Amino acid sequence: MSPILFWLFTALMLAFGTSVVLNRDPVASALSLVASFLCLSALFVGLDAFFIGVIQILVYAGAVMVLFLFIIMLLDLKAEQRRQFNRLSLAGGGAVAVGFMFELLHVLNSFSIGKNPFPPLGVARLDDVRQVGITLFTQFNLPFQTVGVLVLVASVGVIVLSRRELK
Amino acid sequence: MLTTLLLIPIVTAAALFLGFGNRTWAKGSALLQLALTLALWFRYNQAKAGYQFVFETNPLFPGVDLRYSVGVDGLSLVMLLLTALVTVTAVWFLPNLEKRANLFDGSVLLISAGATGAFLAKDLFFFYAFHELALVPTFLLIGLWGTGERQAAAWKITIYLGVGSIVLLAGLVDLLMALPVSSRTFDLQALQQLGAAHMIPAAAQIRPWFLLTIGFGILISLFPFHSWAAPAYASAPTPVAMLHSGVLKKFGLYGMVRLVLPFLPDAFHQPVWGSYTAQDLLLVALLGNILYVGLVTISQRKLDFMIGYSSVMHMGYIFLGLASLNLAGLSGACLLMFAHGLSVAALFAVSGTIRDHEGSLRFDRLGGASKSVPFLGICFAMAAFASIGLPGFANFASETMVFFGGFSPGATSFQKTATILALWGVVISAVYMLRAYKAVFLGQPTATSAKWTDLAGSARFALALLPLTLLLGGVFPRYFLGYLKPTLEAALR
Amino acid sequence: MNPLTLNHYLLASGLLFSIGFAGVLLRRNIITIFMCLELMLNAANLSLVAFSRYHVGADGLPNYNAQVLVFFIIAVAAAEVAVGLAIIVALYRARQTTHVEDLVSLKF
Amino acid sequence: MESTLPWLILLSPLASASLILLFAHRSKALSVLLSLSAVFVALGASLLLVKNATDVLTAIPWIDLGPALKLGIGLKVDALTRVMLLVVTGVGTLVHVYSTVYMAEDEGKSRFFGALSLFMFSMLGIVLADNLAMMFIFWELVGVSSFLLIGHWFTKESAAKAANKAFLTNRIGDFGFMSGILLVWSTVGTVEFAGIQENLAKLTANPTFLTLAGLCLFCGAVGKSAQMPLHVWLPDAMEGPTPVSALIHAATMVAAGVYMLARIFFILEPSATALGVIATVGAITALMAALMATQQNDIKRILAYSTLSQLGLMVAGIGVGAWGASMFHLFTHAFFKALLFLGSGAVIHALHHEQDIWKMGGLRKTMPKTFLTFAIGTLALTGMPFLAGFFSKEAILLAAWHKSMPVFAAGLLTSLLTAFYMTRLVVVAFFGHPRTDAASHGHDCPAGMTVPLLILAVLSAIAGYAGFAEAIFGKELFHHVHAAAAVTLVPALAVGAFVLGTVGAWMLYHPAIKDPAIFKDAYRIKDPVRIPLFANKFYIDEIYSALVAGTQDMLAGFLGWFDHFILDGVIVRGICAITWGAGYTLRLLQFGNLQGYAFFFGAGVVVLLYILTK
Repeated sequence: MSPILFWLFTALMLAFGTSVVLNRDPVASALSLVASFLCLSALFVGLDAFFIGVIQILVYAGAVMVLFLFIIMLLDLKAEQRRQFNRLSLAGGGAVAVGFMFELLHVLNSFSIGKNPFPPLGVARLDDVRQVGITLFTQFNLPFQTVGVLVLVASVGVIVLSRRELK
Repeated sequence: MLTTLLLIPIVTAAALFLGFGNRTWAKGSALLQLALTLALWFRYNQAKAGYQFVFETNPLFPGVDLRYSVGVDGLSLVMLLLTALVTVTAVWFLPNLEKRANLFDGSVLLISAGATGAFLAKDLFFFYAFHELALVPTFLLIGLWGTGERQAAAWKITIYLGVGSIVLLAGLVDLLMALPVSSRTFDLQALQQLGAAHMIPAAAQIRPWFLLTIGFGILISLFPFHSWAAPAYASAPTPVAMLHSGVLKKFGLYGMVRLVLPFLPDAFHQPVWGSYTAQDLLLVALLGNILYVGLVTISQRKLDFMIGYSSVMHMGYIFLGLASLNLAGLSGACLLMFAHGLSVAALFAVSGTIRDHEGSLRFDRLGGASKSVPFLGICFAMAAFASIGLPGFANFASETMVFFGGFSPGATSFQKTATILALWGVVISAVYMLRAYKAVFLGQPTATSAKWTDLAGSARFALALLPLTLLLGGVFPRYFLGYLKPTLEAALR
Repeated sequence: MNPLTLNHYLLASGLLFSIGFAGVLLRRNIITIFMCLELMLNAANLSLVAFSRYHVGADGLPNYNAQVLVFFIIAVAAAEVAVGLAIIVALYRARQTTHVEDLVSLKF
Repeated sequence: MESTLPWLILLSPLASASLILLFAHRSKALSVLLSLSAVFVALGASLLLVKNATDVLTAIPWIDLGPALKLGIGLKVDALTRVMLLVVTGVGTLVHVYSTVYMAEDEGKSRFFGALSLFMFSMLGIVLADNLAMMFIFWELVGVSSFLLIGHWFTKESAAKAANKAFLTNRIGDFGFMSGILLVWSTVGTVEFAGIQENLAKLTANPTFLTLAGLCLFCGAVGKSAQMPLHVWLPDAMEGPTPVSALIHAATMVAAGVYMLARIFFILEPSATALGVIATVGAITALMAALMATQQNDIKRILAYSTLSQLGLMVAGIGVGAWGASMFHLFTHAFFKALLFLGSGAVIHALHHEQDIWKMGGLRKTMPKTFLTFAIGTLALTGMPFLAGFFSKEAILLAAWHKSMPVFAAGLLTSLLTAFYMTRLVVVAFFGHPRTDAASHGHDCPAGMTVPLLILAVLSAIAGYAGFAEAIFGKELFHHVHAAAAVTLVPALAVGAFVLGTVGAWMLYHPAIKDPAIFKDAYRIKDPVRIPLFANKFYIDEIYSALVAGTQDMLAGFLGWFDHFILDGVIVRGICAITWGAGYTLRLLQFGNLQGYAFFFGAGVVVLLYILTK
């Protein structure tokens, strides 16, 4: 991936991410989130992870975002009326975020192997999706099944939770 | 065969919980348990030391020598007999409940099952786990069906014994960790051989010794960790008080003989405070049981508290036998576990019956009961005389051995002094027992006590079973010692 | 322009994470907070994929284990969103609010 | 045959007791039959043993732990045992026969005879024991049977109290006894009399230890034979039925202490200190009990204090080394004291449980047979020459004369006082005119009660003669009785004391009972001798009550309070409160703001990262 595209998509991703935080209107936040994830999936593709990039769009942009928007519409949420941020939380959030960033920089600074460029890929005999599939169904079969059960439990849970006469 | 013995009460309890059966099932289960225990008793080969009738599975987890394994040796056989006898009497003293009687009966059987399992277990893990299994229904029964301040008593015993179990667990872990990695095992027999080979250096024995002694000590109500016992027994329903004080409390002592003596024999002689050794410390604590708690017992004004405290006091004698570290004392201690279990169970059975009649157990409200309930009076007298160490009963034989153990060659002068002081406890126990007997059964009958009805029918046999066994043990202690001796010799080696 | 290194991606991932975390701390609307959580999850995904690309095996392929992990994260996140939103709906029904400062019933 | 006889003696009462307890307790007649046949079997076997004069030693192990500990149930029959066997079974049989009539109407008759059989078993166990541990076992068992029999009328508060008192006081003595056994065992390694005697050198090697062990063993005798300061239970024990008082609290059980001391005399002998203590305790008991007896009004209590006093004399006899003489006195005393008790029982029976001598009077005429036998008993006890008591008492006095003058003086004074209070008793109760309705309707009792009295009266008269006694004691043992060289002065002084006591009491009391004012309730004031200190038993009971209440009960009360409020209340609950308080404090951190939690979470991560990457 060319560095220009990387910088472009990264900048966009962070900008939309910031907009998620800063927007008063939940709908706008949700749409910014979708945009941010689209840029993220572009980064994935740039890292030769095509399958992940695609399901990122399918699952997040396609399914999760619709769900978010649906709920926002359902609850008919308005933009926040009260003051956006109180000072205490601004200071706290800012301090933690900035502190975290500084530490990250410090770590990256001393993380010498991270300064190498990416090694080139060999010629693949199989495409990316098949490779992920093989890994998933051979090495990680049991966790995969478990996740399946988890999703099942989650869907049952959702149905139970959304029953009207919730005790 | 041993697993069957364990399954009888568990299956019956499960059936009762599920709503099948009735009280007859509980009685049948207890009798079956006794019959099977007796069958074991007579088929057991006394001459051989070590475990017999062993059954064990493969390790349950790869890489850890942890398996379900059961077996009996002389000591556990005696304890099993105690369990079976007390269980039989206890189920005959189940209270008449209007609802959820099955739940009550099943829980009582579960206590018995837990005790049986703990005594059968040949594996450290199950040894510990079965005891905990027995404690759960104990807490529930005291909390739900107790009398007086049952909630407070149930919480107190729950927390206190919980702490004891945790300290004990820490001690067990510490014990295993003190062994080299290659020889770590949960098998009691293998552990015993390791102990005999002095695998743990003397200096490293002292910490697990303390943890185990305090852990077991809390379970046994060793002074000064005794204050849970009397209130709990006073509040507990009759069968629970019988089973806990008679059987379950002996688990701690059984553990002392099974674990502490064989694995940590050198710890007893380690100085812990100035020139005083761990043994001296234990002697001081047990004198606290005998003299301090003995005097506290004298000051009690209610029969159930008096019996509860007296049972705490007699733990001191068993500890005295343990602390003597020789065959005479240890045999005395083990036989005394058996004898004390039977006598205190009989006492609680009688006091529970009186509570059902009168509603109160205050000495100043009772009197002259021998007139209307002579059978109860005789049973109480026999159990009381047994517990104060009257010749003819097993308690005397075992206390004699304990005292002789304290004076055996090799005894330190501190030990001899402690034994003489402990001997004074015999006078103290006579004081409170006779005062109680006089207050309840002798003197002018009170207006209510003249109307009590005596036990009838099969309950008489169930109750008489305990003092009669005590008599047997007192006249022929040699018969019981034949079972105990090889095991105890191995434990002391 | 310098070639891209692993650190670039890690830095991007870290920034995204920080933004998400700041959002969790700052926003009052519980749905927005939820979105910020999604941001943080995806920040983690980004670094995982970057590491996957970085560790090229002897056969010249990226390390697919990391991608499988991302796959799991996405699956679990989807389930989480579903359950979380259902809880929010139930909460809204009960309290008529999605404002975290109104939800303090777990206070001592 | 020889080795089964002792077992037969020991086990037949046990069989009777257990059969009564298990099966026959519903049928009075059957219980009596069982009990009587057991005691007759024991008597017959004892007589056979005495006749053949065979020594037997037979044992079975009781506790056997190899070299660690070996205790056995062993029976040893030697000359000493044979004397005791005869006393116990002889008096026992007579008391059994007597009781069948005395207790005829009692509702607890089965229980009574069961306990009586139990007592016979335990007492014979003491007598036959070949080792200290076995002796201790039966020592305790006689304590229990005595507890059961004193408390026979348990609905009476005083009887229940007396039973407890007897048992507890004995327990204190037993504490010493057991300590002594342990001390001996730890040195010698065995508890068998023969074994100890063989290894006596090990004991004598350390004289202090020997003295200590000897005195500890003596404690047992102090309790059982009711010596000072543990004598307080015996007078109270008179709450039991009178045959019990005769058998247990006069003739046999209380004599067990003396028998035990004679048995272990070889341990005591090397220690002059121990013997000195024993002699002193015995002499003080003899004297003080005699003094107390002079001021009692209850017929049984007078006899009880007299028993105390005579036991003191026997113990003092042991203390001056004359264990043979003491055994001889034990032997004669058993007969005349049992006679006196049974006689008093006859009086009490006839007067419907009236025990106050001042409410009797004139019984000489209404109960002639009883009077005759009672008088013989009295004279035998007080030391009338040529009756049994004279010979045996003189033997002890003689030994004391040689060994210790204070003990001799105390013994002589005791003899004088004995003559005094016994004459007082006889004069007040049997002479003069009946002073109450009950007394005027006195009558001799049925043959079942009178025949034992007659037999005992004969025995009291002849038991002291050398020919009779030697037949029972055997030559060798009887040799010990008169070990000391005869001194003419001693019998002369003894006779003097007897005459002085008897005549003095006659002079004082014979006029007193003629006083008509005695009919009134103020009769006590008419007692010509009034010494409150003696009448109140030197206030020892009161002192003990105060002592028990002040030390044991107060300490117990304090510790009960301490246990409940400090140990449980402050320490255990305190730990509980600390945990609770910590939980309460930490609860404040649950301030409920979701983002606050998130902040702390994030800050925690940052700090952790900082620490990890530093």
